[in-house]
Amino acid sequence: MTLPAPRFAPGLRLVAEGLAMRRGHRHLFAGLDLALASGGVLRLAGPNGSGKTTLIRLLAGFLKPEAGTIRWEGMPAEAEPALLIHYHGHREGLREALTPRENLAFAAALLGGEPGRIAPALATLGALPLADLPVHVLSAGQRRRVALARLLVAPRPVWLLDEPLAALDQAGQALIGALLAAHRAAGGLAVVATHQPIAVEAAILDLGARGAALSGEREA
Amino acid sequence: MSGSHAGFILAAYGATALILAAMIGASLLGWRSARRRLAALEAGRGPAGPRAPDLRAP
Amino acid sequence: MTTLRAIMIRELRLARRIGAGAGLGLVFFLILIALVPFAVGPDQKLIGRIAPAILWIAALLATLLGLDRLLQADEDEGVTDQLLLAGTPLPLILLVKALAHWLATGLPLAIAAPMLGLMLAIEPAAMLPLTLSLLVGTPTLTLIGLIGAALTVSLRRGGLLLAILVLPLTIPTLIFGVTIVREAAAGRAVATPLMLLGGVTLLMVVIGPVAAAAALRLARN
Amino acid sequence: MDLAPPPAPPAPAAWMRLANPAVFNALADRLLLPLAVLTLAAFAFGLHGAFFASPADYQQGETVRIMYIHVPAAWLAMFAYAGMAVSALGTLVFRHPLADVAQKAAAPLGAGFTLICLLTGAIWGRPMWGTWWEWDARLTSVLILFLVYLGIMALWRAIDEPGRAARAVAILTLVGAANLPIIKFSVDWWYTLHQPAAVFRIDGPTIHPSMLVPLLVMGLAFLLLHLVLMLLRMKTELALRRIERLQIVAAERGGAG
Repeated sequence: MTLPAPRFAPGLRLVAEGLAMRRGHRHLFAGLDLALASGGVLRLAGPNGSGKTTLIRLLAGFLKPEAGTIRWEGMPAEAEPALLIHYHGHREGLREALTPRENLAFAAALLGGEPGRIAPALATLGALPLADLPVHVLSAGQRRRVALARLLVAPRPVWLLDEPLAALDQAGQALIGALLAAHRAAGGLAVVATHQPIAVEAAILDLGARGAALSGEREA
Repeated sequence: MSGSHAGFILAAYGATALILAAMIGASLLGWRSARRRLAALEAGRGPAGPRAPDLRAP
Repeated sequence: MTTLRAIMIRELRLARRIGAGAGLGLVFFLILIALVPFAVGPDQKLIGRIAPAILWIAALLATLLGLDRLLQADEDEGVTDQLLLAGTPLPLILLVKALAHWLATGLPLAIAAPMLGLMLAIEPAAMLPLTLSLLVGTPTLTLIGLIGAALTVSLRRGGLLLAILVLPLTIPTLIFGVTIVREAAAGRAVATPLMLLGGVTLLMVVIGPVAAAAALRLARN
Repeated sequence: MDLAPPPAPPAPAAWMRLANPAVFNALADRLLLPLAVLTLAAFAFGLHGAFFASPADYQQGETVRIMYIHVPAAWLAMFAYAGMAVSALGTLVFRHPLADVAQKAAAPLGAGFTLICLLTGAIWGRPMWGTWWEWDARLTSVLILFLVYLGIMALWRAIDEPGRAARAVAILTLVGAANLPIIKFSVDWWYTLHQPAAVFRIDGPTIHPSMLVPLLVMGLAFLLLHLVLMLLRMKTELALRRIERLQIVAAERGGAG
């Protein structure tokens, strides 16, 4: 049961310029630029509430920025950004009444994966024994692994991961590093929001520091 | 038995037989499926399927 | 196409697993109908006259009942985000979800209506038109409800608000639906109201999912 | 300080020993077959009596034979509910796990018997009333009992955690039990209010002795069938709970913490 590694088009680039976003009356960030090309991994650092989740959801296209633009360069012809993106958030996107196998079969149909990749993906995440148990009996860590298996079931070049290490033990966290390394090697790119270090070499964008500097400027 | 009366009796006993059959059938099916799932889980094979080697993506 | 089929399979599987949803609409329909004679009295003639209205209002409220479950569970467990990343346009996905919901609520109501019509002393001539009107009309209730559910998905206790948003929009369907049954009971032709009812439904097949998709995208932040 | 060993705990009352599923399953397995045979015998004897060994009614003619299933179904509808109410007490007061299981097993059966009572009542009344449904006081009360059963079954399916579901349903069942007499009275009062003229009542003249024996035997047959299905459904319910526990164990054993 091997998992054939995906190959992604190398020319893909994410370019964001002058992004600004507010939550209520508080400025989360403004004038934020970032660029990430195939093979790149960017870690968003910063305390809770510094806008990591909001930025990830902006890049995923779920939210519209108040100012600034998000561009995807080098995209295959007819594709649109949403088809390139895997989003992994706090809520795992798994229905509790279904089993991991059923949830991933649905994800495969929804996001263009192959059912054949479900078992090897679960095995890679060390969750194959859980395949046919209802998700509501699984622990938080086990659900996290099943949700992460979705990344492997439907190969997509862009991974937007929001706190993927939450609820994972040491072995799990090392596994995330390995998956990100493999993804990068296959020519994919990833933005990972986490306040713990990840076991892969990545550029760092510290929203915490930016936010302090930002509010500092306005008051000065 | 006069014609119309027989019709009503047949309808009443038919409906009763149908509902009783449904109750008995549902109970039996429920028991059979529970027994099968229980046997699978207890045999350790479990619906989780055979254990597979943990393969890292290359 | 496979995505839509996978969505339908998942919806039906979920409806079977989470038992509360499936038969609930029908039980609510039955209870509403059983209540009327206690208020009105066991007088067959009077009940027979108001039966069409009772049946349709009961169908409307029964459909409303299951609506908040339509999108809420997916939203709470983060599945909606994944739907936005799917290859298939969101309105189509929502149309399939509405169809699955209709199969669990609208269809059983239409099938059970004649038997319950017996309890309300409805004219035998109006039995078939009653079922027909419900078959054609209840999809609209679900589709309008879909919009209401999408608008209130991020609210904690959206159920009541959903009813208030949806009910006024269902008035045309109610008028045409009841007219069909009353005309049939009086032995007159039902073609015109039936056409109008079908027209409204077809209109909502387009407007419902598109508006609901927009509302769901809005509810992302 | 008295070092004498504590007195051996008194042998647990029979009821408590049944709490252990293994004990119950063993007992159920022993009882199921004989009870099933008895049920078949009772039905055979009862139906024979109902159709061949009892007279037609001078007024209704043959349709009175519907009584032999309508009345036992009404008895069982109430017997099942009474059983559920007792189990509800067992769940809330004694926290007896078997009471939870008995409650859940009985609900659909009770609903089934009530539905039989409703349909046979409507069919039986058809020749007299001229309509398939008449809001007769007795039949309407049975309808309400049916709705209460549906509510109980819906509540069972709505709460997935077995322990919590059993306690919630127990409360609903006891509230229902308290309300059913009130409902019965108010429906009778409602019916007589609108229908001063004495309409032909469904239970007809006092039951002729030769009809009584088949009726009682049919009642026994329904009761035996109820007991057989109860045992079967309780075994199923115990198995389902064990499956849930094994799934949790399998999840823990599955590692990947």
